[in-house]
Amino acid sequence: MKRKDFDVIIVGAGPSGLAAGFVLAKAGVNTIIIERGKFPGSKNVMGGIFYTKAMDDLIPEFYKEAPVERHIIEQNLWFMDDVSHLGVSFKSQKYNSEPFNSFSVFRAKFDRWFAKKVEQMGALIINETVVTQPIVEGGKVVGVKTDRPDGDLYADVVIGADGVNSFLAKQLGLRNKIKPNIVALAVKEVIGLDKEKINDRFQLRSDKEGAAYEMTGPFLDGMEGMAWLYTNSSSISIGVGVVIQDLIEHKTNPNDLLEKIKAHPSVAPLIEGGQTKEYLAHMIPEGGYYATPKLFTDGFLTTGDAIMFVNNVNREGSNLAIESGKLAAKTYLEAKQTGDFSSKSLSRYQDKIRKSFACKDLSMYKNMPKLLEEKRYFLTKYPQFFIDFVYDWFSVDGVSKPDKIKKAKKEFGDKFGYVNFAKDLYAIWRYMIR
Amino acid sequence: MHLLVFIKQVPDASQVRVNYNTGTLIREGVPAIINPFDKHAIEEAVRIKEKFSGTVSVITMGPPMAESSLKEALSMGVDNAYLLSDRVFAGSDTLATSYALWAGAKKIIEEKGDVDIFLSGKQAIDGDTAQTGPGIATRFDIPLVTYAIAIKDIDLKKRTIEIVRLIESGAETIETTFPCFITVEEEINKIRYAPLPYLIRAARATIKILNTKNTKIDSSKCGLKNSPTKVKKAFTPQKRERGEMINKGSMQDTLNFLYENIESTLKDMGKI
Amino acid sequence: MIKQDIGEYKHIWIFVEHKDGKAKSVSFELISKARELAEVLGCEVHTFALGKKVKHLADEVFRYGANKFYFIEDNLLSEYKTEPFRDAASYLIDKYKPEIVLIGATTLGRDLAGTIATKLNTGLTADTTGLDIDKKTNNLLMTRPTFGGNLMATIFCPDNRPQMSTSRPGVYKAVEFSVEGEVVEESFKFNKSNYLKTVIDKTLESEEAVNLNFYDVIVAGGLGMETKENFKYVKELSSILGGTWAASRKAVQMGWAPQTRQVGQTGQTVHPKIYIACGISGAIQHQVGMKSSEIIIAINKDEEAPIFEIATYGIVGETGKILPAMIDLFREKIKKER
Amino acid sequence: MNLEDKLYLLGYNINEEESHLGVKNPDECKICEKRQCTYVCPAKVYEYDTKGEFLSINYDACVECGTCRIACDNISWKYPKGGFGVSYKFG
Repeated sequence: MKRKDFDVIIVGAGPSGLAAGFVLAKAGVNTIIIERGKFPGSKNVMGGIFYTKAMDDLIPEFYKEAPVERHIIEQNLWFMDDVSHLGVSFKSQKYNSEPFNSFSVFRAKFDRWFAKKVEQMGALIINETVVTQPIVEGGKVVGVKTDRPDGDLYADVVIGADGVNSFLAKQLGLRNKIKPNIVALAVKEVIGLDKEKINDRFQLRSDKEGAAYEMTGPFLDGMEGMAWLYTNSSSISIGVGVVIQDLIEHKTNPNDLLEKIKAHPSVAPLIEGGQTKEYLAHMIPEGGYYATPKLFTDGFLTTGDAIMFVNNVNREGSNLAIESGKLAAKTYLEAKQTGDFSSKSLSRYQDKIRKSFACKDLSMYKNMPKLLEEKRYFLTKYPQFFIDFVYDWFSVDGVSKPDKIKKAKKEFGDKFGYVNFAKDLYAIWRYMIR
Repeated sequence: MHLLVFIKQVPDASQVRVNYNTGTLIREGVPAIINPFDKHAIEEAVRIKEKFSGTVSVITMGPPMAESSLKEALSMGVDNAYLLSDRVFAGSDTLATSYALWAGAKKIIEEKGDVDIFLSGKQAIDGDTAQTGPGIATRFDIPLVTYAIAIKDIDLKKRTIEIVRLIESGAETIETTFPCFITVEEEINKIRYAPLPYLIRAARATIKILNTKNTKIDSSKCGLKNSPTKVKKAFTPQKRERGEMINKGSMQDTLNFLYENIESTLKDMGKI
Repeated sequence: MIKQDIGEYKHIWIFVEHKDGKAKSVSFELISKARELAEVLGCEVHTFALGKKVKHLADEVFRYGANKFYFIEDNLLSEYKTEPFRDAASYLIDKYKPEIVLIGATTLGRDLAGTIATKLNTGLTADTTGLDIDKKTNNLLMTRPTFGGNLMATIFCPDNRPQMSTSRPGVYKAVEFSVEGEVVEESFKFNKSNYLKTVIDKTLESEEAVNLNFYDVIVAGGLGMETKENFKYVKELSSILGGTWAASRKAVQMGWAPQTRQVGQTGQTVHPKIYIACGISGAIQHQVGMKSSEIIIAINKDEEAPIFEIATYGIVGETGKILPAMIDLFREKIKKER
Repeated sequence: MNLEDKLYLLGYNINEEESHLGVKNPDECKICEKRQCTYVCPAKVYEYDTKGEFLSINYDACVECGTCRIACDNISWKYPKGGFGVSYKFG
């Protein structure tokens, strides 16, 4: 008889692996999750915002029990040059009611809690073990090899939830080598600051309310990327992510870039007096829709960052990971009824992913990476022009407002050309809004 | 052969940082680990078991979260794990701790039979006291061998064991009889990478809880109230200041100056 | 807990550790410190020693100001073994009821103290670096480092006697203060069947087997030593100063020194009187292992090296040039003084 | 706060026995012109010696992001053994 240790082996105890494990264990499936870190979450990093919906569907009102920091009631988008910022801000008391739209969260704490829940459902979680490769027999994935002695494990299906560096999908030929233009490197610092100071500085009325800032523009020296700042309970997460190709071309060290942002005159006062508690780095899939690899093969499904399931425009990742994990689990449950774990049977996963909100979002932004690669000045020259214009507009310097508008119109024409501008607007419309 | 290992769950002291501004330790998020010296005691017990056959039990005193350390011990090849956990133990000093662990160990002996070798690490990295092991050995009134760096030989018939231990001038080999208590240095062994089946077994295992209800532990000998030593205050040491750069022109003059500065210290130390 | 009548306990006792017929300097350091404490308490400083032949130690301890010297001589005590030492010491302490018992925090002292305290059912504060008297209550305040030196705790033992502490060697200064002391010989009936331990072999330390904590002088080499060959300077300097040698993590990685001699976060934590860092840049991970050394001497060619931030004395230059000159100078000076 | 101090805040369990990072062909590093590994790494793991010939890999500072392996094909990269490497407290 063929060896079988578990029904399903999940590789990686991140949000997608844990979500898959939760659904499977809840349905009574004999499930093992293998995690390479000391505990689930110990190797995981994210910018810091976690959208509630996908998790709340899984564990209703999870936020009452889970280690969440603050729920976000204010979102800001800043265009920055080296000395200014021009921002769009949205704050609403509507975000102040349950189930809350999003939270600031620490992965190391949250995932550990989530893992406990998954264990309570009956899944087995094994830490400190690296899955080195899939075991393939007769063209089918039948298990995994780990770096432990006696470390082979066999199962009906393996779910590769092994993150952005996913070696499993690569080894199985589901995807190509990752190119430096479709992944970003994000570095982040957690800076400790008193609750009261955070409340004052960000105009929050309690320790539970939070604010989020996202920043892009010419201060990144023409690199494609985004910086962010999120409030946690008694700390601030500040970070920056830049496409690796750009780091290479601009000969930029990510830590130096982060230091530059921390010193920015609009940012520095927000973090002043804080003490750095942690420095982190992680890759973020930036390729979007087109970078998604093949999602399945015989006896194998893959989820989360490993399928580049990240919405960079709206900064969503963990919730999409959870969504994909759930869908993978559901696919297994359906396949189990017929006992058919072939590629054909598991292809339902692809349909499910396509129909999900997440995929629709990704599809909407599918040309964004290309657009930004081609028209880098969207992030540099345009914002710079508007920053300069606003500066001019608010400056009382003897020049009349109509003259200022006239001057700006002329400069805009000289710099960009109105025909080009119309083309760019069309491109945005075509690529994003459709 | 029955081996019993005493372990302690400690905050990973290598990750604890000092906040010199507030004079406190930064402990947030610092993971709890098995005291590294105790981990070597577990490894040694398992190695002895593998060579001579028998069982290894492990006990720790601590809050319910200490269970994770016991599971880790099980994944290293330990057979039975006990958690000594009761509110009355909170705040125990070394005397009270050695009492509770001794009493807990007696319960394990009742359940699993006489113990031939007791082991623990030479000290815990949070308290650095090195007193709990000697305390337990004294309560059992059995030979104590501290700072062990090797188990040389075990004679099961004669029930004797040869142990190499560190002393100031080097090492000495000691022969003693079962039952005995050994505290170990990190050098005693290399911790092996446990096989996957051990990890799976450990993840599935249940930990037995010992408390004042299911043992004969006298709660009037435990906890903060019944500990002879109390903490008056805790504070962080002063940050070290930058000293003096010596440059007296020539290397000879520089070195002479250095010597003159440390001469009195060398004298006090009896070096000159 | 049964409260003791702590009023009947009086005087400070110092355990006299000895080797090859000579008392260890930590004993004198503790006598000197105890004299300070005794002045506050208005009591005397007494000493006690155990061994095969220890009577002659009396003269030495009186020279540092001890008022009394108790001793037990017995063949069973010819070599240190925990159990007979524990029983004899407990017997003496129980009989004479000192208020405070201080023992050097050496390997032997730390092995012994915990067993005595358990036997006597009293509190013990291990490895202290500060001793003081609380003037209001006359309790002994014992300060000790925890968390690898990151936190200090002051501990006291209000209701149990004696108040026991092991104290780190090298913290207090031994000051001569001649006293006409009294010698008291005691005897203890050992139950030999209780002691099932024999020492069958002793070996001197080797390259690998070493406990850096035993040494008051440590000379450590790092990547700036440049070659394994150059480590001979590190070793030579350490032997001239009667200490031992160690290495940084990078030097160990290069194979220039065994892992057992590594100082730092992943190696040993040391606190000698003198630490000489040769060609060690002083990454924080290294500093954790040695920053509590009393005097730090750093030699490095990079004047920006972080080690200079914590060094008592810093010298900028090549270790390959400075160390040989230092060895010559120290050898000559030390010879002259002797 | 400099990078070294930031990295010191992290918890590492270092595998003393083997490095999980390496280069496939050391000769290529000697003639490499871009040397992007020396700056794209957020932990500055890669460093050339003073002569600019030999690449030293300070793998114990690695935060396992994988950027170096994306940035350079000559880098051989695998996960550290289970339980080893960096551990985040916050994440």
